[in-house]
Amino acid sequence: MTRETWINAALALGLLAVPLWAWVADEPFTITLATKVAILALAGVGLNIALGLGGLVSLGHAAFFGLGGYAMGILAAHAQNYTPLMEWPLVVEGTKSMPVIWLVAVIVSALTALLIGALSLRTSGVYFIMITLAFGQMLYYFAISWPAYGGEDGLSIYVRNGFPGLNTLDPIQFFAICYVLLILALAFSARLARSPFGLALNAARQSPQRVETVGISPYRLRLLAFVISGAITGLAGALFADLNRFVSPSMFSWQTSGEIMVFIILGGTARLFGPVAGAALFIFLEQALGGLSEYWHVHLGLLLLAVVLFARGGIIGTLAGQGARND
Amino acid sequence: MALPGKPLGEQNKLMTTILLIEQVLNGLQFGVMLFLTAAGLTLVFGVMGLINLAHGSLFMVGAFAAAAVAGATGSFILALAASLAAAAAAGALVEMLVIRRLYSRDHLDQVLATFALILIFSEGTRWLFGSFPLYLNIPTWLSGPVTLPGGIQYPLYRLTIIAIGLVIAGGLFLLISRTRLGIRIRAGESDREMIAALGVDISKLYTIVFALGAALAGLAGALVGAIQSVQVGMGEPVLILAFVVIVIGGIGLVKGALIGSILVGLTDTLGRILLPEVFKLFLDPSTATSIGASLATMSIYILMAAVLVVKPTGLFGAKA
Amino acid sequence: MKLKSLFAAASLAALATTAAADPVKVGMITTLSGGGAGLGIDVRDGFMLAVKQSGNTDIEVVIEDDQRKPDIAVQLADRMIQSDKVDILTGIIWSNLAMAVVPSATAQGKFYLSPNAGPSQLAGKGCHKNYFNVAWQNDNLHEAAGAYAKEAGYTNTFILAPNYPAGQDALTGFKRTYGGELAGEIYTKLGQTDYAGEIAQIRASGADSVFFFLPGGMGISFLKQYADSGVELPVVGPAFSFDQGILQAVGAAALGVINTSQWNKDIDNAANKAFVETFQAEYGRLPSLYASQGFDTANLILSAMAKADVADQDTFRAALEAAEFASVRGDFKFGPNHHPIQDIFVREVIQEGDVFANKIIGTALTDHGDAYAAECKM
Amino acid sequence: MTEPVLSIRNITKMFGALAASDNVSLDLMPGEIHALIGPNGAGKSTLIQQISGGLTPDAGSVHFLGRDVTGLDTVARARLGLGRTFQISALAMEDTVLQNAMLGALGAKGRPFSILRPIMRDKGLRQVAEAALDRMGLSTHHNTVTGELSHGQRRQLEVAVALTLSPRAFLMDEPMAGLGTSGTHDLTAILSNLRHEAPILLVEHDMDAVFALADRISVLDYGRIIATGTVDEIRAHPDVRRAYLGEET
Repeated sequence: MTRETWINAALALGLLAVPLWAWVADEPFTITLATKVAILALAGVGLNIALGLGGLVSLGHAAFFGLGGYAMGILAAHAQNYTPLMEWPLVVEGTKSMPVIWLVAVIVSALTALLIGALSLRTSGVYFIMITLAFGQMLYYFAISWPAYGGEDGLSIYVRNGFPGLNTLDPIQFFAICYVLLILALAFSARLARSPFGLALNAARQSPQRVETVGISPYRLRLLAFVISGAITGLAGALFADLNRFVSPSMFSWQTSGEIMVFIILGGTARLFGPVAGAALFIFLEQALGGLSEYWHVHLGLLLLAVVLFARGGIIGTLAGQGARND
Repeated sequence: MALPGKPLGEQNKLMTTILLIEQVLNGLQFGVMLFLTAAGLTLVFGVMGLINLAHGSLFMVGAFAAAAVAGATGSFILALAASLAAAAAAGALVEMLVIRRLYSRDHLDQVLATFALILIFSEGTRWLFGSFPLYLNIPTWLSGPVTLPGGIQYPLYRLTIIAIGLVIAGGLFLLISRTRLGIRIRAGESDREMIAALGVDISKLYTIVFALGAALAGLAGALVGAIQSVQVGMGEPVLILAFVVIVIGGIGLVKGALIGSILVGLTDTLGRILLPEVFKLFLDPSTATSIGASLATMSIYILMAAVLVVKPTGLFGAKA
Repeated sequence: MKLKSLFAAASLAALATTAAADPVKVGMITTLSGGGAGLGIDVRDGFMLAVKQSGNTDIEVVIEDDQRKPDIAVQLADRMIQSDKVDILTGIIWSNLAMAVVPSATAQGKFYLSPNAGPSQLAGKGCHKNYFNVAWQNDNLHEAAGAYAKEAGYTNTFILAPNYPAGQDALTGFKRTYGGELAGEIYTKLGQTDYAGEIAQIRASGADSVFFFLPGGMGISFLKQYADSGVELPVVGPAFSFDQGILQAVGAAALGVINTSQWNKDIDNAANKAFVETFQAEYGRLPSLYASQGFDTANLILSAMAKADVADQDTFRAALEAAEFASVRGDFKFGPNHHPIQDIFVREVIQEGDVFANKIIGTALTDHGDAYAAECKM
Repeated sequence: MTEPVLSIRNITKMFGALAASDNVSLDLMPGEIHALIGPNGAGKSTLIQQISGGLTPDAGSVHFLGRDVTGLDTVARARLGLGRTFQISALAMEDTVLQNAMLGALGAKGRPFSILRPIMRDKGLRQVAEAALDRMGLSTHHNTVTGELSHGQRRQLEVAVALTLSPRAFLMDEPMAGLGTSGTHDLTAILSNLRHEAPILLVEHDMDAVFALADRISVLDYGRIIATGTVDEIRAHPDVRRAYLGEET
């Protein structure tokens, strides 16, 4: 086993151990924080497929995070108010069932990613960063000014959605759901990286001409990566909305996109567990620094700067060595 | 519930030509202001290949410096000078401490490091100046409206902004096409090694270009600060708009930034005014106002996405 | 499960030996950093001033910064309820954050006392016996502005607000009491900084007055640009854009503007005089509307604590409902939906030496409740 | 009469007023190495790009295996069996040598959009990749990271990746560039054998290699083919000597 594998195992176990300890010690808020880490890490795992493996610097992944959130919010709000989602051409009811919500979140995010990706991937470099940002902003302003689902106020769901056989209101059980989904996504992501698609996508990041000359279209590879990436981030959005029992347009904001990206870089770009390490550190800092000073953003900024300038490869890169991948 | 008053349809007044001209002037003024911010951003990208998200913070630094100096001295001219100086100094400092380590990095590292700079600048400014907006106003000799030919009442200050912006745009074109600094900037855009071979101190050149861009952003901040609110976070919306502008025009091109600015300024201003009117043609006025306003908030992003889908490197960008 | 209860029992036993008296624990979630931090700081300072003046050591306040982000606010609420075990929550400035926090907090059996946000949902169908609003229902100040406009004889007002729920509520609230014709109705972009286009429309509309609701920096920008445009129609608005915190930034552009508020520093009563004086002495600045609301919220809690134990929820709630405290705005009582019934004043912006401030010139609405109370089934 | 594998007919490509390709026609016959030479700026790169699919000609056509491919992009032409190597190595530098070869095999024979089975366990693709690496003398470097290879080894890997495609024709852009004497010698020997598998259109600056390998040579100057013929014909051609070798005759 390489050093990185050990670090990954330690992270996976650590993320499990902390809430278990908190459960025993009756510290439910610590469990909530661990759940938040797991969900944000899941969003990061999604973005990492586009960003780390595919080299697609998307500053618009908040779009999928928000769509996932609104999939949950809209479905649950209709179920909560006993109003059907639509009545024509067929009656569709809302739902409070997590698996159904997840499925809808994933499908909606994937379809949107297909559309945004198909248009955005015509560009590259800075243009790609900015066009993805533009699509994110469109959805953000749409969500704010669209009155049907609360506009800027967002939607409050009074009771967390259900999962068959579990009591999702119990923090530890909800954590378990998120943790399992995170581990599944990590396993999927690891398998994807070793698959033919992963090899080709990774090569397309390094040398698109090469991939073309062996008869594979980089555009299609990237589009599929973008769709998978968006779908996973959308799933995370649905969970995040369920964690807060609330969804609002701030999930669509460009700062959200920036933060998801921050997790990845903090943890280590293209590292399997990078988003996990990054999200954990981010939440820890938010709690630790936020208590110390009103101006904790200054400290966060300095730390981020230090990581980018001096600790390339993020936490995992620094601990596991092997140099940063972009050299 | 039934609302008192007559239906809104009756207020759907005829858009007179005068109103339309005034709105075009407004769009132009907004565009010129955007140009001042976008010019620095696009220069820095063109010459150094750097994406600087912290450019909006320099805009804010200019506005705060102007407000502080105007408060202390009462002079608007001194305040503008201070905005230039403070933003240039902040820009040069940041370039030397942080930015120059980023030139060789990929866009991702640049985005992140400059995102971190935003956090530092914003909270640092709040720490220095507090959470309440500062006061900066139009000097009396520039305040109030003037009457233009055709009877249009238009604020003198906004006309001044248009004039200053156009003068600076002209100066920038001259600087780039006629001066030694400009030659070096153009050389730096095309070939960094060549310019180093010419014996130009490239790191000094980069600092100067960065400070120049910062100074322009700072000036824009001060000019706009007098008619808007000088507060922490004022830079970010402008930053996003400036990016939209340079991406539409083609990144790295001052000409692209100018055309992009005017286009965005006009789209935004006219979209806000015209879209609700357009929807009123086939929807009831209240819904039309709401839908039109919603669409107007998205209009520049729709414009940008449309431009990029058709021309993936912007209107004037070379093929990648 | 066995293991867990064993541990829980042990830790409870450890706690029980230290917990002798039952202090009231208040969790304050408010905006202390980023945009809009000024409002949260004022609420906090007003609140803490009241706590300090009371000398009551049985009240413990936990203060956290929500950064104006709904998800952070929800998590802070979770933490305060789950870990800090607070009895009362308060502090939230923004309606969207309140909508995120309040329903679940009250559902978990906590009291929530709002020092600012008063979204209509929580006043109507979504009201709750444990939710009290000590400031106003969101529509109140706009309704007062409408009433003023009617009384002032305006018949053709141009109205504008940002395109988001509070903005839509603002225009609805204004229209509810106004009654005249509208020269135009515009929704602007949230966070918009340039209003040249809107001002040109106002100029062309033939209006006789302007009503706007543009909170924070948006209002500053609008007023400065409006003052410079040469349009000289009278302007009416809710207090938010003319409050002490931002009035200095608007400057002379605001002079003479009419705005509506349930409080001002010149309201003539002993509590208010003392409040304005001590606030200035403590913090070195004039108190704002938000500070007064924080101050009243703390005093309401203190008044209830004097009469009841917070553990006895029904008695404590009754004590809150009675609202027997000296409000700085004078008469104050709760309506059936736990929202204020109070006078709303008309203020005018004046200059006092170097400082811009407000002066009360009349009363727009007397003993005013809100339009949603009837929908509330508590 | 044998059909040409690759046939370029009257291609013209303008950049502004400059004709980068001026009515160029060229054939690649089965079993031959056809060298394309010309001074810098003669339009070789532009021509190669139009053949591989990176650029579309303004006029004229490209036929490959009897089929008009003028409107097809690089990917489609590669799938038809056009194997290309680059002047400047375009390899996945962070990946291992074997992974680069696997990519070629995947493109030609695998399913690049399969996301489940680990590719390195695909025995069929692996055989193809390893065979190609063996032929190019890279059998001891399977797990070396490509970025760590020497310049010559990268050239060999370029050709190996092209081999995994089992192409019907090779398009090689200066494969000898930057190779030492022994490297050039080795590669010359390999290419010489390769022509029997598939013909090679060879763009090359190294005249010794060209004269050693080529069955036919075409000379490009100012976007035009000024001569086509055998090695000896070209050596003797006065226009070529003047334009290309810079001789005054």
